[in-house]
Amino acid sequence: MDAILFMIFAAIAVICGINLVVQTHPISSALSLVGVMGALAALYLLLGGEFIAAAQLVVYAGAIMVLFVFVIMLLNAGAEKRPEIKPLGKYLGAPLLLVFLGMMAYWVERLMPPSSPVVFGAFQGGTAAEIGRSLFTVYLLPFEVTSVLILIAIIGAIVLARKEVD
Amino acid sequence: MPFGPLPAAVPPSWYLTLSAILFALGVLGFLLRRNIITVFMSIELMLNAVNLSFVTFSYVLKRVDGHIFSFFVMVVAAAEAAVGLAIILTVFKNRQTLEIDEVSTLKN
Amino acid sequence: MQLWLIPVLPLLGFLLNGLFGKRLSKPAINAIAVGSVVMSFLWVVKTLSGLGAFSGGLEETYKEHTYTWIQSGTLNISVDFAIDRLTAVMLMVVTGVGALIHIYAVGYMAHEGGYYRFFAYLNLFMFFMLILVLGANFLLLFVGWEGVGLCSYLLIGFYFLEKFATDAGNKAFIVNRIGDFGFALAIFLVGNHFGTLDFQTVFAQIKTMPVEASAGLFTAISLLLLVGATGKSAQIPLYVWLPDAMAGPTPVSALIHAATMVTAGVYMIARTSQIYLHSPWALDIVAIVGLTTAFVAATIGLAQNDIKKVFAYSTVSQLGYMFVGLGVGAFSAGIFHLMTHAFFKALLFLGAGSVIHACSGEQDMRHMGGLRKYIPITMVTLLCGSLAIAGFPFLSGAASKDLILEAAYEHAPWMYWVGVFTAGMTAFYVFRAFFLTFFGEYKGKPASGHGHDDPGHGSHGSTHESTPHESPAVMWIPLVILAALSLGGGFINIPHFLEPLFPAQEGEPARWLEYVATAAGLAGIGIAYLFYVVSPSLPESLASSFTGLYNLIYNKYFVDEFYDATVVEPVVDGSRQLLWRMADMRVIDGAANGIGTTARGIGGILRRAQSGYIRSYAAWILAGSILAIAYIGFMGAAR
Amino acid sequence: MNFYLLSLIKTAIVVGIFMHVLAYLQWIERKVIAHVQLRVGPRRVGPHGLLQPLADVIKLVTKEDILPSHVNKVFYFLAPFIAVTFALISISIIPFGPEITVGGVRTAMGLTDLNIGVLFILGVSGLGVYGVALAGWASNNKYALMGGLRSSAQMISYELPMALALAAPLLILNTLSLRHIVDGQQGFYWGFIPRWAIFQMPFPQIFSFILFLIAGFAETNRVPFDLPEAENELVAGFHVEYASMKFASFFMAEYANMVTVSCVATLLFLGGWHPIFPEKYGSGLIPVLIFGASALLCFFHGANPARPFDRITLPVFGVLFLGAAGLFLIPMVQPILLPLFWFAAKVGVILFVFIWVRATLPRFRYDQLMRFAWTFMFPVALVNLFITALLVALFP
Repeated sequence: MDAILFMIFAAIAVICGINLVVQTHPISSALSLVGVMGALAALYLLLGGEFIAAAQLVVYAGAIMVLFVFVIMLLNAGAEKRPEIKPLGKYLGAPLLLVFLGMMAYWVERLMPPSSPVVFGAFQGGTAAEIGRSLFTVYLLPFEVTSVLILIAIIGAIVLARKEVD
Repeated sequence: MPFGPLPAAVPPSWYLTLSAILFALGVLGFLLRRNIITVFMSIELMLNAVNLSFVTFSYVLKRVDGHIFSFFVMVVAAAEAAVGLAIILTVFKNRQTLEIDEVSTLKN
Repeated sequence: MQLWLIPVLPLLGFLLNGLFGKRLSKPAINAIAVGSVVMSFLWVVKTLSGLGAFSGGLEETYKEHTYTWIQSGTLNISVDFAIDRLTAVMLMVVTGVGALIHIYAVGYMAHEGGYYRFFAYLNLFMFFMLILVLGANFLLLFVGWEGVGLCSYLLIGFYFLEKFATDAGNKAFIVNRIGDFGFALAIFLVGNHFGTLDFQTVFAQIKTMPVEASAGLFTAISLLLLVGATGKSAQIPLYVWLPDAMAGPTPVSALIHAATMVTAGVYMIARTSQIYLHSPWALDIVAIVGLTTAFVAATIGLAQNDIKKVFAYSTVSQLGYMFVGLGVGAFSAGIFHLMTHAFFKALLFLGAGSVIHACSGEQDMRHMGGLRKYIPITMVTLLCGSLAIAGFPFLSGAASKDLILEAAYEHAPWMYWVGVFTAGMTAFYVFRAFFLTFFGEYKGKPASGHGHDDPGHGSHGSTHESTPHESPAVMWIPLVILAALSLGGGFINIPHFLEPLFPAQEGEPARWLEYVATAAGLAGIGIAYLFYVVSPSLPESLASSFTGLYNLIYNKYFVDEFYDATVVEPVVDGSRQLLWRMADMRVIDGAANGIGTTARGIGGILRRAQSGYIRSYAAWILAGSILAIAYIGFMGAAR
Repeated sequence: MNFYLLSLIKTAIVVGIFMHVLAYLQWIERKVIAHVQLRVGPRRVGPHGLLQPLADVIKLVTKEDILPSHVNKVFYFLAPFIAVTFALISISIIPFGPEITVGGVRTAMGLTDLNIGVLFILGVSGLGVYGVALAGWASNNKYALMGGLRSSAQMISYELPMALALAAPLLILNTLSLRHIVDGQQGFYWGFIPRWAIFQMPFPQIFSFILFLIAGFAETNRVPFDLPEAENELVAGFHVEYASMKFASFFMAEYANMVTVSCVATLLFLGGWHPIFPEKYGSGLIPVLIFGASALLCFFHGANPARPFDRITLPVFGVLFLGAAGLFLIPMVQPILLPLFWFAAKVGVILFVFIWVRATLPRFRYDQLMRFAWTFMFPVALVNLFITALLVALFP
């Protein structure tokens, strides 16, 4: 069952990812990215990260991507013309990328310590309680710092995007 | 990866491989696309891929830290999206284009 | 006990005033500056009473570790503050007199520009001075030492628009550098031989060391320390900066160049007395230097016309006395004199400031006179100060000075006689100043010379009527307090207080020594009265009959000119010709330009990689990361 | 019993009921608004227009499905499905009652229960915006685009106060699972004040309840926040280009969202299926009384009818109501029915508020909408959350 679920969502993720790259219209890419995120949320659930899954939905799919879609619609950005790829990229890029992937897969397989296969519910540490506990004890300082970061981002966004009065 | 009859449950390394694939796709998008927004989304894709590997590792190590990290990644991504989109808006306001190559004032 | 609080309070004052002083109102600045110093004074009192210093306690050194500063190898220097009885005396003097002078300055500087700057510097000075006094190791002492030097430089050059002020500042700074150089060398020697800079450990080791074996080392250290001391405490040959330092505002002269900073050298020698005691003849040199300085400075003081200059030279000469005290082994007497001198010399300077204030910036005594009817309070207080310094019986000056002279007699009679003669001269020139200022009739040119000597008063002189006027209460109240101290300060039995550190002299000295010294002082006063009140024509005739001698003294033995010719000129030329033309322009600039051109060349090649396309950059990053991952992977696969 | 089979059965029941509720919710809305405006409302189709929803459905299905030529096909088709899907998903984790035993099978009322139920609901409702936004964008029509833009901005803006308002009671009940949340609101203070979140110490969550309701209005694009479909500015807003079943599915989504919001409000603030006062004071008889009273009312109006056929229909309703009342008297079904009744009652009240507000209030202007969200809702929610956290920390 776990394997099947993994396969399904992995397939969704990969397909949506490819779609993101090949689609010419930004909004299609955005939607496919949302698909990727949804699939990843499901995978997080499989991995026992229920809080992260929910956060993925709320933060990424629910807020960030909506923002993207909003901006795309606001700018009413049309489809881009197909990029003319430089010969270097054309003849070197894709093979390089494949080599890269191959190496990654190989070494991941090779170097991963032999560990038990992923079974749903085998890891219960990802509950909201656990996350909250370590977020407010061990990682308190980073947490506060990120809050400051968010504040800065808000101010920066406002300053950048506001219309000049004059 | 060993092919053949599908096992009942997949090893964590498959998740890592998946995240590698997604990351590569993100890189591809970043390299190939010319629309700033799409490029930006490719970056988000890469971030997501990294998150996946974080969560996987925290599954393998049976520790919650990976989740924390990906949580932070999300937060940073949110901030980044806010600022980045604001920047994109301003760029568009000033240049009426989203073509990333036409915004290459750095050149020369 | 929170010793660290004592120096930190003025530091806070400095930070507040220095950072926000521009935006603060004058009352706020006063509150911060004075308040911080007063608070630290109160804290000192509380700490000392807590340590039982007033009730015969504090036999042992009380030490407090704040934090470890330098930790390298075996060398371990930490910021420790220590209080023993010596430090207690210094603390009381520094914070007490400092607080009084701060209060005084509020009135004195009321019309100055850069008000907040002045008080910020003053507070900073207090901070460093307290560090100097409290520091429990050589390095901390040195930090304070340099800090007070810096502040003195800043404050001498306070009227930085005036060339002579900045020159005086530079002079003080450079001359002090020489002394600090010696001090630094001494510290290196100590650290090298004892492996630590902490006073207690060093002295403990010294007690166990064989004297004759390591006499050379001790002599070297103590002489180098002496060099530092002469620099800071304006002893021959490095005293030249102090008279010029009078270019600073008068409270500064009182606080830094009379009461506290210049006594740092004395304090330092007393602090390191162990080293001196273990060196066969270093102390004699200290005594001789002190005696010479006392004598020479006194003679110069005879002929000065600028009231502040007079007191400056008297400061030098009194410091000389302290050195004599130290040199003849009567450390407690030296410290005692340090304290009393702090009182009456601060009083004298503040009084002089009040006089200058009254005369709207006039500093030349020849343009004063007859002020006693205008500024009675100042006159009375100044009289107390003058009597004290002149060694009038039972006053503070007499008590400490007699102790020093007696010890000098024990050591070598001729020193005693020179000292007595100097005492006479001291009495003479101090009262010369006094009579010139307050007796006779007012010779001030109305509304003239406003602040041309003390430029800071240019602004405020014009705001006043040209007839002398008494200073505000905020100025004369500190005067009164200081006057009381200089009258009664002699009855504070410092030598007894310091006995745990410096055992008392054995044997009761002969009484007649005191009488002779006192007589000398009274004689000086008498002569001054004769010269400047009874028959004011006498000095001119005397000066004309001894023209050569008079000019020699009047021009301060041409020491400045001598130094210019021997030291300054060669250095300047050398640096101009050799360092600037050769080293700097040829070697250094050439190297710099060469590097620049090479860098530009390489950059010209590399910039082709900068296509300006984010994408290409990303491609490079990708390639690099792929290589990195491949490398890591192979490494990992290899294991 | 087999897990999958059980789940299938439950899903069938829930979805069936839910769909009918949605269909009839519209009828109720029309009726209520009609009466508010002193009209009669639909009454042609069936007695009192009870068959009106059926007629509507038939009409919508059989209408011609217009496909404008200039739209972006994919998203034009996708949008309604996204909207309705995400609207319906969240019902899957809403518990309607306690665990019950039916025919020896012990199971919980409600499809499932997540440990992160509240977060799940937030996430799903956040995804719901895509339907509207995409519809607006894909229609390639300036009114629709404006509607889409507005709705996406509005939903993002109002999700913050919503989440903050939800966080406050969670602090008190400290769990994210809806079922546990309801369990945490069991019991009574001094025997008669229910320990619902809006009453619960240390800080009654009345403010966050109100905030949540307001934000819910905005999230569901209901009056006074129905900017995306503001008829008199944007014709019909984001669904101006939609016809027949696609159009209907947007409405379904809207009503489903309404029901979801009402359910969540009930579960988080109104103590879910817990009665309003204890059993021992006879709260079990409330439904009987209500149904009985309405039955008597029907009989009375049947006796002296306003319209000729009321003489037949109203008594029939009366009989039905009596039957319902009697049903609540049977002890063995009470444990099943009473919680359902209370839950339904509370949800119904909130839904009625929705309709009532729609019939009463005018529409915000867009800038007012945004300013309200950011300068009123957000700070108030923050302060409320802060106070709650403080009190919870002080009196654990």
